[in-house]
Amino acid sequence: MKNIIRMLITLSFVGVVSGGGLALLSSWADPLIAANKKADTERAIFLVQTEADDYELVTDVPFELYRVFDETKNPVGYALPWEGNGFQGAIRIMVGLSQDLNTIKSIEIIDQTETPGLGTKILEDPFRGQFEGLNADPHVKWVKGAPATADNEVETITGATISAVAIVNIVNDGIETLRAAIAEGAGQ
Amino acid sequence: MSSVTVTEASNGSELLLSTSPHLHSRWTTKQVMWFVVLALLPCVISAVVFFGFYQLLVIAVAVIFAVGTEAFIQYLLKKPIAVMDGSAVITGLLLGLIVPPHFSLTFTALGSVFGVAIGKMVFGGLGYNIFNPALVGRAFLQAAFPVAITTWTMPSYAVDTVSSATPLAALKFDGVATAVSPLIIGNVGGSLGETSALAVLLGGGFLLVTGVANWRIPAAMVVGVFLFGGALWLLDPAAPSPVFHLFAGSFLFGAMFMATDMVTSPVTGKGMWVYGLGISLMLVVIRVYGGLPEGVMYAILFMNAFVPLINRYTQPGIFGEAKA
Amino acid sequence: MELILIFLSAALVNNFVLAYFLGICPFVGVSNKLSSAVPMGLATTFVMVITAIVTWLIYHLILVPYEVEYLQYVSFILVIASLVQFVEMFVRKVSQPLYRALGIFLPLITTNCSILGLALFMVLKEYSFVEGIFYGVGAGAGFTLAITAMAGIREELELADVPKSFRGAPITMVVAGLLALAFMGFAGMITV
Amino acid sequence: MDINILIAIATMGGLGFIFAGALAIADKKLYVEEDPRIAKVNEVLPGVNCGACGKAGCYDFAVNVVEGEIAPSGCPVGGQEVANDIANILGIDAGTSTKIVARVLCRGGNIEAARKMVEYRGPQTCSTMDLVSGGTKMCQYGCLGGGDCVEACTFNAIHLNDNGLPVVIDDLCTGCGMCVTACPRDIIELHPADREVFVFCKSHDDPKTAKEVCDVACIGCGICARKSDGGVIMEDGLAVIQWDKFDPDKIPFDKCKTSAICYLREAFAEYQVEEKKEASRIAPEQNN
Amino acid sequence: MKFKTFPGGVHPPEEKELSEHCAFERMPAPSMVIIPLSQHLGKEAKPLVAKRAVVAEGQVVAEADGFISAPVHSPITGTVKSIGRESHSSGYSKDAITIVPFEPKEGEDAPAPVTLPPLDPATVSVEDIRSRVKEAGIVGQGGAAFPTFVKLTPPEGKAIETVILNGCECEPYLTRDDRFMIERPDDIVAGLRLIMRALGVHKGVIGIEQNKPQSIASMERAVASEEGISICTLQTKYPQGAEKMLIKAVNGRVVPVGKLPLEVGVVIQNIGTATAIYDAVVKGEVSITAALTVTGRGIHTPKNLIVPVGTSLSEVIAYCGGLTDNAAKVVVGGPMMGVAQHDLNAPIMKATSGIVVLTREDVRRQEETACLRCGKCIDVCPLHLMPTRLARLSELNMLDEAERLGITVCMECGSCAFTCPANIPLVQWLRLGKQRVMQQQRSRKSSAA
Amino acid sequence: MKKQLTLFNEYKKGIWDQNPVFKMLLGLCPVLAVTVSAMNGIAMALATTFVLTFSSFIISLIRKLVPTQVRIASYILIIATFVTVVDLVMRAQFPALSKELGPYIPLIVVNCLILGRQEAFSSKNNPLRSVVDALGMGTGFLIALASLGGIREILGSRTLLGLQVLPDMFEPWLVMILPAGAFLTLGVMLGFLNYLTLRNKRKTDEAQLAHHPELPIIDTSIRQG
Repeated sequence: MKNIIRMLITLSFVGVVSGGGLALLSSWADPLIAANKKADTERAIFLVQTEADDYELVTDVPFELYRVFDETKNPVGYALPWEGNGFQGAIRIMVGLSQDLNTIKSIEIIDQTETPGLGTKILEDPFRGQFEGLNADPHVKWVKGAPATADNEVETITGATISAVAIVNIVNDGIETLRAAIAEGAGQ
Repeated sequence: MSSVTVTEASNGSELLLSTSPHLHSRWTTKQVMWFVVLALLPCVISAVVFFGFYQLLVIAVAVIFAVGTEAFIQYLLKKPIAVMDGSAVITGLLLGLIVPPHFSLTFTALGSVFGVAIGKMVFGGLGYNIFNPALVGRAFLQAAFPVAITTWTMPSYAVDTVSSATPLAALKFDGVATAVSPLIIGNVGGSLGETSALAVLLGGGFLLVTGVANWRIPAAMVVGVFLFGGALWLLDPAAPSPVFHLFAGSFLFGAMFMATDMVTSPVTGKGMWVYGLGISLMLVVIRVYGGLPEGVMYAILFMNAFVPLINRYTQPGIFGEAKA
Repeated sequence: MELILIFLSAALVNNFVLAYFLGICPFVGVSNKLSSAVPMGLATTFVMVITAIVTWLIYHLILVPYEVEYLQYVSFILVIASLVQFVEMFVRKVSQPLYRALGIFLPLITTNCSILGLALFMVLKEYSFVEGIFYGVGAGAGFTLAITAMAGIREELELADVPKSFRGAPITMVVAGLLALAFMGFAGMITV
Repeated sequence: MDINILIAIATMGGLGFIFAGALAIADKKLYVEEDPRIAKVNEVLPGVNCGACGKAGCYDFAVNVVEGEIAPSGCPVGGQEVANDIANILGIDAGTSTKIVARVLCRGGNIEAARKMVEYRGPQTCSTMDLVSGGTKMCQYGCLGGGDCVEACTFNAIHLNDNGLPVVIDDLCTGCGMCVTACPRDIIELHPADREVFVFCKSHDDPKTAKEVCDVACIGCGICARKSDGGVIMEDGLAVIQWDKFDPDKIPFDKCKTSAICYLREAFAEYQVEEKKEASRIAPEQNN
Repeated sequence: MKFKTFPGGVHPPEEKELSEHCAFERMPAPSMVIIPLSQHLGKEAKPLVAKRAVVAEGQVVAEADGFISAPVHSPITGTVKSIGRESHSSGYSKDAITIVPFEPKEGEDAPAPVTLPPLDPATVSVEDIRSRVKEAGIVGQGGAAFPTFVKLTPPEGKAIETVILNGCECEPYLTRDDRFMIERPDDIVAGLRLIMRALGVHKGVIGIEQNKPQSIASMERAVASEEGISICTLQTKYPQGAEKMLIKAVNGRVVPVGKLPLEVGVVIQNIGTATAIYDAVVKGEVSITAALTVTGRGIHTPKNLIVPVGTSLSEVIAYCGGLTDNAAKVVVGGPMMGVAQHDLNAPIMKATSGIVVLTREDVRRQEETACLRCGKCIDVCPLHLMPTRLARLSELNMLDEAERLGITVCMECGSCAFTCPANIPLVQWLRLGKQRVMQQQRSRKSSAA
Repeated sequence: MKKQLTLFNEYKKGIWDQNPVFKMLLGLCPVLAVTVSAMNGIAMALATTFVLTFSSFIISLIRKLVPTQVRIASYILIIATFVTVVDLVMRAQFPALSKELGPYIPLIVVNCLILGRQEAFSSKNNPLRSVVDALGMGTGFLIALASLGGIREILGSRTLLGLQVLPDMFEPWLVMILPAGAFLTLGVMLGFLNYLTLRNKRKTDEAQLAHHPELPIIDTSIRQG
């Protein structure tokens, strides 16, 4: 019986100390972590909307969306974080869109788990750069094995077709969802 | 014990002492191996015919490095150098035949070295490897140089072919199905040895007729591909038809030369069926659902891993032992 | 359908051992005999499912409501450690030979990263309760599959002429590497 | 104090309390009695699981020691040090463990023993050669020279000398007896390391045959037995030492024509140890 | 046409044409006979005579020691020269009685040959058949040399339905049974009748491989008028003559592991045994001669011989013209299961079925390589074992696993080693493993007791 | 029982004789998972060493107070606490690195190396010794991770610590930074190290042989403990 009490006390004690200590630490770390995260998002927004100066979170859509303003507080477009399936796992990208949603300003890949050195070429400019100023009306198309001809086409990556196609799909999916939401009067 | 003179009846030379049986069939390891080499020749020829003479160089490099690696490791381990048994030649040939046309010689050599060293010699050499060394080499190349090994550019000196993309990739990414007749002849894009069903069947038929390769494995694979591929095709006509599965890509090549590799396939009759069916199932799943257009290599490697278990659970019931 | 995909994804495509390197210790340590590998796989699967259930409950009923998510490591591991100890006591009571065969690895199932990994991934992927259970079963099945195949291969290799310096762990790692190569065929198939 | 900290403390403390309680209950319900000494003994054992003690491994040995089935000095590999440790744990007297080593009791190597007029084909191991008409040496009792004992020794303590006979390196030998089991001819025996004289023959052949097949066979003349006061007796044409009565000083070594009975230090003196050949098993036999 | 057979097996070159046309010849008495006390399975016989004793032809010189044992008779009239270890065709020297022909001195008379009174096959009682077979020292001629009388005395309560006479002679080269069936078909049938009488069975089958058309014809004539006896033609395949395989082929039954054919109501006797039983009962002859084939390309004139037991191999070989220059291996028994000899002084024994001399070309060395896991050995193993695995387990001394996989079931027929492309000495490893496993089983049993 | 090692030797043993990765095969998950580059390996090893050292210290302090039944639970709780500390600090201060090492930081908790050392060492030795042992093990771990990471980085992306060391001509072997490459590299490394160890042992054995040319030696002294 004595042993049981000892067990109870020991484990509870360790738990209490650990819980307390971590709570103290987290009260220090939490704001910093939140700041880091915010900085990440901010960085991505400014990367995809180069003339942007300020942004705000759009609250009346059921997904994350930022409206972006230039120095004169004029709205210049949207920054849309969107997620979809890549070759290995989820890919999360930030898409910069013009005000009319028909032109992609740029994209930035926030998170991905593609094959290093192959699928990860989606991060590099030969591919990513194609999205700068890309026409998204009605949607983005991809071509394989030949340079893009139309202004809404991107060329896929040799050997990583799936990853490249995945990006195109994510972009299209995000834009479509956003269009639908805005058509219903959201985000104004 | 009395005196031990070998009596006048004998001619005075030493007698031989060994256990029974004192007779032996004609088959030897060497013969088995060189038969396989012979059976691969039609594929080598088709590779040269359809893709040009450069491919002969690729194949030669693969063979030379495979044999060299084996000899070198045997030397390191102070084992008798037994490269003349032909097994390394086969590995090299097979590897040379499953790389794309105009493949880099450096990469070919690297694949050969890796396949033989890691795929075979680390396990103790001939007879002990778990995975097919040629496929190990190819899988290594696929993982190491994914771009190079999926680049099916047609060399300018090659004869006219229907398309440079492999039929499977064409189907997967562009939705273009290739007709069956070029698949049989072989004037399509693809790895060197796999494109011509005719050449593969010629060599494979030779192996089956001579009994070097066990017929059960290819049979099981064909049955499997019709079973699983057919089922999916019936459910979804957009999926490739079983016949297309059969002739496109390296299915036949894999069935005849890769899956039937004695060392890495099951030893029991029942096991061979399980193995062949398993390969087909994996193959169809990878081809239809996977990210890659072709899955023969992975399907075979995957099933290789289960061969010990297959052997274990399909061992024949001992004659006269009550069946459990 | 979603549930089946979660299962297959955890079992094959994103196999814990071969793709995420989780649970390598028992994978190397207990895979030399089929007769201990299979029970080890089953024990791990069992613990995984229980873990999935309990950690989901703790996370969603305690940690999230009280906003103390940073306690997830400590609370999860406490749960796992205790659970494993139950299993250990249970096995010991039920089967002495099994207990002896699994040896020191039973306590080390606690430190089987795959179990904590499972709990954390589950939170990360925001699975529902039922999805979590399927994920646990799938991961367990994947682990069992890998360790069983490995044990089969290693039993076969007992008979092989593996160079002396490669016997044991090195050849196991090589085989695992080749298995990982083979499992790459599943890449891109399911991405849940 | 911050409410958050209180929550954290309560959560962890509570969880700790609950699981400690659960474990305590389980401990009561599922407890399996095991002598704590078993674990302790297991810890001091060498842990090579060689089976030299005759048990299924070190853990099994530990169980048996604690149960008193086997003496603390029963681990030949660990020697006195381990025996003392175990004895300390068990609180009993260790007993003295004498160093035991393997001894090869055949001197008929390639030079001394006659060979059959045959060429043997097959695996070059003693056990398999023994199956085929008893190998190629004429003697049915002697060393076959295939090196099964060398293979069996996990301590690298047996090597073949250039006469094809195994020799034991005392310093490396642990007396585990693996070589004894491996030898199909039973010519290896375990003896205390301080025994100096042996009958290096196991042949029961009649004198004529024995002389014919080997230069160093015991031909069963019995001279040593007659002078030894019972220290050596004759068994079916072979001199056998009775260790409890044996006195080397009484043996007329020069009377033994074949030196079958002699001092160990003289027995193999003229031969060099060959390097252990890794590939000896698979080396192709000579051509015909 | 498809003949009955069993699954598995191999078809080595038959090579019977070397001697199948040679009628039996009776070899003259040798210069000396060495009569091993162990010519049969079971306990070796106990010598009854001392050194220098004079023995008559047919006299019992060693008596059966125990139930599974057989008496040994002197094949010649002569003097016991020595009793001690002598060469033996098993390759290990064993106790034997050496007898030299009688040389009369000082008007001594040679003792008259000992014979047994002939019995009438039509009226002889079951007990008489059994005791005569025992007295005559008949052992099975199929190879294992099991004392025949034991087989004719089944344990109580076992119902036997069929006697199968084994005329397969599936071993290549050998033609002894073939010759018996051609030369003495009626005696064989009479012998079979005696066996059936002894066992109280009404059904007899004579199994003959389809490569012996002459024998089949001759036996068919002999059984034409016999009720209950039939001929069963079997596919030519090795080891068709193994008991379990023969039963499987003839009536499809499977003898359980570790059990005798009795278990499925069958007794198997060899053609040679049936003849010997006939000779013993009807003619009163004891087992002092062996019928054997001396053949192979390494011998000058292959022959089928009737040889006094105890004659040395070298004398028999000399009688057949000696070895050729390229003779390389002398095998006693058939080439698939026989024993290679290192000492041609070894004597012929009761159950010796042949001497096969192989040439250098026949035994050309093939390099041993690692197992390719081609599975051929598994395909051919008539007992459905996994020879390659078992051999490797035995090589690595992993006895428990070998035992689990049934190594003790192996009958060492050699089909696996015959077919192995890697030329692994499978039989040798299997035999070693079997021995060790059995030893382990015995010690386990004794420690349990 | 075993003789007490000097503190220095206590430290040194973790580097080679009992190297946690190469000799004891502990903590393989992070070894394989994060060694895509040398830098990641080093960071991971440092984090592990931090946790190992502090938890060893605490555990050896309280080792006599903990009842056996809750031993593992308490130990792992302590370890998990330190891991959370590392994780929070890294997320707050080094967000980039934290992203890179991803989910493998929390898995330090279940690194068998740490719990293994607590079980085998800290729970039986005083705090000073435990800390020294932990530092030794940490160093060994660092060496293993850095070398494995280095090899994989060089071959897989032709850089070392981010600096290009192989010419552009060299096509990087992507496989090296994939799971398969991790296993294969470690396997080959272990094999090679085994080879060295075996060779050393054979050398010592041969030296022993050479020492006694005329064999066998009669050892008349009876071993007395």
